[in-house]
Amino acid sequence: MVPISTLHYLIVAAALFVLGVVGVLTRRNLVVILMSIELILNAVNLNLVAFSRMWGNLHGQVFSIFITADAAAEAAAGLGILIAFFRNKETVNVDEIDLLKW
Amino acid sequence: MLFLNHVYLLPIVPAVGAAVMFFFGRRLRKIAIDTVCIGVIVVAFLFACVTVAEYSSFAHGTGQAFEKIVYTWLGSGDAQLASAMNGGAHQTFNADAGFLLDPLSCVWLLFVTGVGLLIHIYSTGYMAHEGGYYRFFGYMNLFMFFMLTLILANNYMMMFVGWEGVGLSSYLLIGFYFHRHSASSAANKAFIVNRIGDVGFVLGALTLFYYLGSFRFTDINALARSGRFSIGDPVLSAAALLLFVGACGKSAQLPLYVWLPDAMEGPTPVSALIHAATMVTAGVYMVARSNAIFVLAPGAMKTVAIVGALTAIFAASMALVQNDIKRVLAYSTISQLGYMFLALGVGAFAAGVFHVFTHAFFKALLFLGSGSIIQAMSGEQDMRNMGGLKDKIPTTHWTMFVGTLAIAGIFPFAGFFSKDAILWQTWTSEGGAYRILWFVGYATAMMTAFYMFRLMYLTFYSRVRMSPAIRDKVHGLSKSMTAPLVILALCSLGAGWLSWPQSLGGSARFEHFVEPVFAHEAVVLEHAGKSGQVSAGEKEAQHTDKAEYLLMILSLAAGAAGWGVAHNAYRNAGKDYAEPIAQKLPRLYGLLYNKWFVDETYDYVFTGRRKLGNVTLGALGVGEAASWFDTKIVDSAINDVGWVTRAASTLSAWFDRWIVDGLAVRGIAYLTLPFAYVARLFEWGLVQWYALIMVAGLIGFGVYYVWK
Amino acid sequence: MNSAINATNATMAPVATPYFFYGLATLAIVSAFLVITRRNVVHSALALIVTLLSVAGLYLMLYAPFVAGVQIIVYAGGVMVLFLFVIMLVNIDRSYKEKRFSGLWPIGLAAASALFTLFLFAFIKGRALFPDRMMLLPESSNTQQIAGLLYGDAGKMGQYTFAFEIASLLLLVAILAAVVMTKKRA
Amino acid sequence: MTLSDENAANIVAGTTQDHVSGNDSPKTYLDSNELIINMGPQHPATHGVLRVILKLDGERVLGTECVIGYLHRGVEKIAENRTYAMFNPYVDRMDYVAAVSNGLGYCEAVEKLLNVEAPARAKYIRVILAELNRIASHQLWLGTHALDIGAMTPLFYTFRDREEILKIFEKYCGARLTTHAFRIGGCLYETYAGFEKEVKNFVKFVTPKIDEYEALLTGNRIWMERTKNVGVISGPDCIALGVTGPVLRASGVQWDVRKAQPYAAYSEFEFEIPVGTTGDTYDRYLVRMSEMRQSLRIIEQAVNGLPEGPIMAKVPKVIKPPVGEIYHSIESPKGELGYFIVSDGTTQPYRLRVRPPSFVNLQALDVMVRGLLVADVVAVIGTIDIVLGEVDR
Amino acid sequence: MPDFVTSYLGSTLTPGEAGNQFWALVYVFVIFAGVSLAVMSMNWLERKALAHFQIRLGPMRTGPHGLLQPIADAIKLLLKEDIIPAGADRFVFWVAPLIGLLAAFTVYTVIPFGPSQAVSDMNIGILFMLGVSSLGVLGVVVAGWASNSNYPLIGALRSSAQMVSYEVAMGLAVVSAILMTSLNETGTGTLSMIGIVRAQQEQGVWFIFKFFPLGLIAFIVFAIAMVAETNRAPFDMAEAESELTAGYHTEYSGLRWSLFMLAEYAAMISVSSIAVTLWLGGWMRPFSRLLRGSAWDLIFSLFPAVTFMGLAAVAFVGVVRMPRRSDFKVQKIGLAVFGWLLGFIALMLLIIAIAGRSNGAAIPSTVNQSIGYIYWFLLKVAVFMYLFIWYRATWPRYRFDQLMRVGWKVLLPISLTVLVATAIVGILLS
Repeated sequence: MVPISTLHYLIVAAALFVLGVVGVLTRRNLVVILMSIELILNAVNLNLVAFSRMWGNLHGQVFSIFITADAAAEAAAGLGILIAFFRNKETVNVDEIDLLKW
Repeated sequence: MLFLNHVYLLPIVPAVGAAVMFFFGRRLRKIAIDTVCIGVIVVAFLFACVTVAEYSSFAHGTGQAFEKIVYTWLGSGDAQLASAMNGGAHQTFNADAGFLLDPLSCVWLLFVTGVGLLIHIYSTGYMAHEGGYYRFFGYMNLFMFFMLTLILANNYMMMFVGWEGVGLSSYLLIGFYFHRHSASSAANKAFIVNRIGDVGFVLGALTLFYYLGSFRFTDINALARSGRFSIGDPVLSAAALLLFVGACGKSAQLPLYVWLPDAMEGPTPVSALIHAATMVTAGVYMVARSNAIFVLAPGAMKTVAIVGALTAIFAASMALVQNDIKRVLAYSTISQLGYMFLALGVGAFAAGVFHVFTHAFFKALLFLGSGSIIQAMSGEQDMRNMGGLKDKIPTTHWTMFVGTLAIAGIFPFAGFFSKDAILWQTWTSEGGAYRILWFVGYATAMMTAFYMFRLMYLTFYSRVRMSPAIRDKVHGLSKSMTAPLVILALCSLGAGWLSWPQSLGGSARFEHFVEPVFAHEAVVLEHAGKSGQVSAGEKEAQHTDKAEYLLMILSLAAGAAGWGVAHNAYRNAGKDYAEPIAQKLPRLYGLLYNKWFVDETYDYVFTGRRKLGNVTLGALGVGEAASWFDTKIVDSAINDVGWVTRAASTLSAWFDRWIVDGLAVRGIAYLTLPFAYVARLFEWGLVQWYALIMVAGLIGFGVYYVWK
Repeated sequence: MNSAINATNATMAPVATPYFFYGLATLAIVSAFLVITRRNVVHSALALIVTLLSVAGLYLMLYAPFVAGVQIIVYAGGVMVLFLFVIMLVNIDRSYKEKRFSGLWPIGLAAASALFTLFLFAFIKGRALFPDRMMLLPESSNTQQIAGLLYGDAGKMGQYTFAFEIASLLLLVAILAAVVMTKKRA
Repeated sequence: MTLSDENAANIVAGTTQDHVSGNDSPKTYLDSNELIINMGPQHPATHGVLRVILKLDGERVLGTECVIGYLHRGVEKIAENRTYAMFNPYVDRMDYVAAVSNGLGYCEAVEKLLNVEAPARAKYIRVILAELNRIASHQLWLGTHALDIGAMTPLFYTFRDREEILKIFEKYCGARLTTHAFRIGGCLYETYAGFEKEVKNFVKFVTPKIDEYEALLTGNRIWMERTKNVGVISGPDCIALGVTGPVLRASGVQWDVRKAQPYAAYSEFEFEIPVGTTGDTYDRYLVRMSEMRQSLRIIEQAVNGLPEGPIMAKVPKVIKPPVGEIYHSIESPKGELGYFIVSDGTTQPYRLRVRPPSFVNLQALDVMVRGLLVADVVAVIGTIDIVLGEVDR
Repeated sequence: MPDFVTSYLGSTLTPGEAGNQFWALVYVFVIFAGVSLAVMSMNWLERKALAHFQIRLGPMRTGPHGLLQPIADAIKLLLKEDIIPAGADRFVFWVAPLIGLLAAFTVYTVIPFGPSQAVSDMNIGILFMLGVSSLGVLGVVVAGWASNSNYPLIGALRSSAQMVSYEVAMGLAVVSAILMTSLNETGTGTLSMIGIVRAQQEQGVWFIFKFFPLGLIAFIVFAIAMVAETNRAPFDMAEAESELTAGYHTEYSGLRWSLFMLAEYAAMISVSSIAVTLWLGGWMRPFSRLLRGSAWDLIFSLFPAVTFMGLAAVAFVGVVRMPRRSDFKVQKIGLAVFGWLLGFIALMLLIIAIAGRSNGAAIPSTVNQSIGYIYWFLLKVAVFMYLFIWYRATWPRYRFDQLMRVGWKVLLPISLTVLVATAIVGILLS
């Protein structure tokens, strides 16, 4: 069997990333879009950790911890916005959120 | 030297109290508020005492200033301004957060914290049942912070911070009962009038910077004393006059005194602390601080002296007939401030400063006493409804009696010494050039004695005139209110002894203490042949002539005379007693009673709130005139032009519709449409579209880097 | 069984065989696919949890146990609970009757496919950059080393101490933002 | 909490009627301002079949409405078709945890109507049994109240000790709960041998047990947090609502029929009326606890001074009170229990009306729970100490 | 005996460390079975103890003194109809109890019953434990949501809010204990569960007594938070039957419901294990510094045997006290057998303890030691289990707002303060 190399992890991360992008681009539900963003961030984290392993130092892991903190903040703020929006418009569908056009 | 080195912490101490009050005060209980607010003032007082002690061992009596510069808080960085003098050197426009300690600021430091502490303690009793208790003490602490900043500042800009700050806290405290219309408009008045003075201050300070290239007192003094400037230098004179305008505003001198009587709308402790003892003397402090400049501007000095003397007698005259107990004291304050400026103006800086010092004690005492009376009378302020309170509130009575004796200049109370020094200096200065001012001052002294004893008699001695309902409610006062009164009374008695004149066998310690600050100016003046204006201590050593004793006796006699007249007139004042002035000189009484119609005149002339016939002057007048000009002249011109335009536009409309719109605009618009569609793709308002664009960008980047 | 015992190569031993990698990767990708396709948001959220846990497993395989722990405790334990809370707050009954995908989905899908193709192309093109063998990190002191980078070691400030503080500030701001935005205005 | 009301259920479910059918965007229940919840009639904490309709804002109670009558048996109407003596057992079925007090009130009312006075010994026996019953009622209240608030154990302790009281009842009159202990004109049964000793033993036995209950609850921080400042009602409010009994006394009003209008032999005993200060749930708890102690005091005095003599006054075989009306009230464990009897001179009452303390006290529920949380409603229902048999009659 | 079995009995490494997958599997199996057994006996114990607190007898009929009651209950629950409410999300409804159960059981992989008696000694052990146990919240939330009913939903929201809130205080308390591990010569601490106990061994003090009273306070904060974390009285908001019938598992019945119960009790045991590991010295026997020497070692090594002997004696007393009636014969015999069983175990333990003392017997010696470790660890956990029951018998229930107030305004500040104070004291003393 082929030994598992960095590239394997990168491909998995790329797949996760693309799936996240698809979610962001196609789903209507804002909650799912936020979840897809989490997917994207996770893909990035996976890359970082894989590179950390590749180079043999821990900076990538530290960065992934920072990104995790970021993702937590993003989730909190994003969901806060979502709830505030839901209170006003009673929808979480992203294509009904187009006020920026006007 | 621990405390001296960290003197910058001194103003911070009350600021901490203020901060605590503003952030948490609402939730604290009274005892906690008391602990915090009184606590910080106690700390500040002890701090001040230790600092002064350390300073005196630092200076060894040489009066060498201690300067501590923490950092530069206001500056132009490296940008430089050319200063006119100072060799045309390029100076950076920098103001430090710096602190200066010399005998002058020591004096202020001690009595501001000391009197402030007593008044804080008094306030715990006085304000005990008022709403916004924490707010009051927060403001008071804030005031202490700014006042200490003002005192300790080492440059004009820093001082200006304190200067504006005390103005702000004064505004807040006058308007403390903000729900009362009179209080809020009084606060506004004080603020606005002060702004006029502040303009003078800022202009003066900037002029000095322009001319001398620094804001620091030490630099400015050094330059002024370097002998490079001739006496009567026009720019320095202008700067001195501008600074004096500032002093006029803050210290309520003619013609900017009008805010001070109205400021009595604030709680009485505020009147005592800010509008009698400390803040209003800031002008005096500033002028004394700038003595080096003033000495080089004899014209400004004369102005100061004359304005001071006029203010003194003018305010005293109004105080003669006022019925509101606090207003009497307010006018008295203005009058006494006039005295101080008189002293400064004639060059007797030390005497003026000494009067500030003694005045702080007895005026605070009198105000607090009046506050106690008002408290005891359940808020009544009109003396016509008082009388016979002597036995009801004995402590207040005898302490106020001491205060009255002090302000009336009866030997050996504090006022006697300071007032006597001023009068004596006035008499002798410039070889007697100012003797006319002496007469003014003397008359003022007599009037002072009269109205103060009038106040005493009407409140304490004469027949009981209050309504029975109030009479039954008259009550004694809490310890926290009487204790400060007693302490202040002792100070009013003893403060004068610090400067027991040499002519009476004393040593004038006080004058010697502050002398170093002014010593150089004495030399300058002497050099200029104006030998009268020397600091008191030195001069007394030189001239101990009989005139001084004569003047002392005369001023004692003035006090006694005022007392006597008041005694006769009000000893038995009943329900409908008669004012002696009203009987003898009814028209003058009317004039005085209406405060010389100054407020009305200001309304006519400056604000325009009152109309002179059909004509409105002042600010409103200007506004109305501008409005008239605008509607009548400008608008009609515009209308006429408009008619012409309309005619022209009819013509142009045709051209517009067919040529411009048809050809140019629509044609171009149709051309734009395809391009606009592309642009629109970027502003669709859909989140996912933006995300798509981001992805497109990502792909672009990727493609670029892969195939680079 | 004997082979299992003999594999006692202490810290150098691989955490698991490549099979584990393929299993976890498949699980992650499949559940990620479920995340974006499920109609019911709660199902999406559950699938996302599975993805996150599988990714945590991948971290463990990469000798990053601390990151894996953080992943579990922050994502699976914290963020996803938040998501579920919000899903319950914003009634999702309606979404059953609605379209799942927005009108843009063909373009989105095309763009994403392009992106994936690009990634793959980049990997193929840059294959030489990635060595087959990976460096071995000491697993047993992983946490201590990360702490050294974050907080500093032996009295020196860590390389990322300042960034760490900023991250904490960011979290604080996010908390405040969330509280302010979700608070009911009376 | 049981959802029986269709509409309320819909509101709770987050959809009102028009939302179910229409395309309108639905409002979630967490978002809406008012939520209506049914508590009862089947609910562990409503002590029977009380139904409380709660109007809530989130978890905060905006208002309540009590629906009663699930246990209505028409007791007052039955009285009009029974002779005076025949009706006596029925009153036991009203407040079935304090049956002795019910009977006592009824018998005394009829005696008053007949102008008969029970003999001294009968009066003493009545006092002893009534006070024992008061302790039993309070013990039951304490156990269930604590259980509502989540403390399971006191229930078993109080039931253990209540058992001793019921044993005495059983020995005395053969019944444990619905005792029918008294008859018009006195008592039917003489005390059994060893009655006095057993009662004395019981007093000795139960005194430390009450301390035991208090040891579990009185100083307990959770208990205090759950009960202090919960369900506060002021004395004037109590009086305006007609609330009596421990609830009234906990609000600081010293009103006890035993002292105010002494009946039976109460004027001969020394005891105090415990009074609270704040009128919250904790005070009501304390008042009831010390009432139990006072009852023990009364029992001790009564047993020690139990006079010899007859136990039955001379009462005609056929009870035909003269035409007239009478109101007589006693202090039952729950409050003032009153009987108003109108006689038309026949053997049956023309009209009989009961003033049930539980029913009147229940009216204070709304005042007490407004602004509290749902969990407090349970505590407050417990603290009012209602028996639905008495509320519904 | 196969070689790999005996070789392992003498090993000082955990199976995970040693890479011994066979023993790891054995451990997993033993732990799973053991925890299930512990939950069952805990169930019996709770019923009995609670009953005796409340002057009742508790189960008495199913088996002698109700010993077979848990088994009967389990059979009943297994056979009960599995009701899934209409409108429920069937898949999620099905998966929710499993999430809770998985979370509750997974944490046992890192619990050190002894220095080598754990499935694996993870580098991030305590982090792993906190993380995985926080996954249990998901099960609760999802169960409440999937039931499509309001009481479960409110109960789920309440209990998950409660668990998430108390996790914060709990985590901070744990961090202060972890901080204490770093107070050695090298200044590096550890997150490994075994490492934490080792640190206590090296520093010669249980962390509960370290920096008195800081360790004690942190321990108390943890002890309170763990009660709330497991939704037990007096924080059993989710199951407040007087308000919410049964909280998030109102709609569950039969096997699924029993899985929730299993998860709850397993979680109780696991958090108690954390507390024991972090503050109470884990597998260390008490007074290991004070009372040392081979004589004391012998005495302490006899404890397990003595305990089982005591239990056997209690069983025999029970046999003797049973009424002499024919219908009690079966029960009598059953209890006697149970007593003999306990006595046999005691005998075995005694033999091992004695054999372990003799020279040259390596395996009995290590086995004896291992038994000592496991015994002390379990004894300490059992104390916590008893405390859980005791709390339930003693205290009323908190109100929800009071509960959240306690969590955020009392425990959180205290644990933060303790954390900071621990750091300061640690720096000052080092």
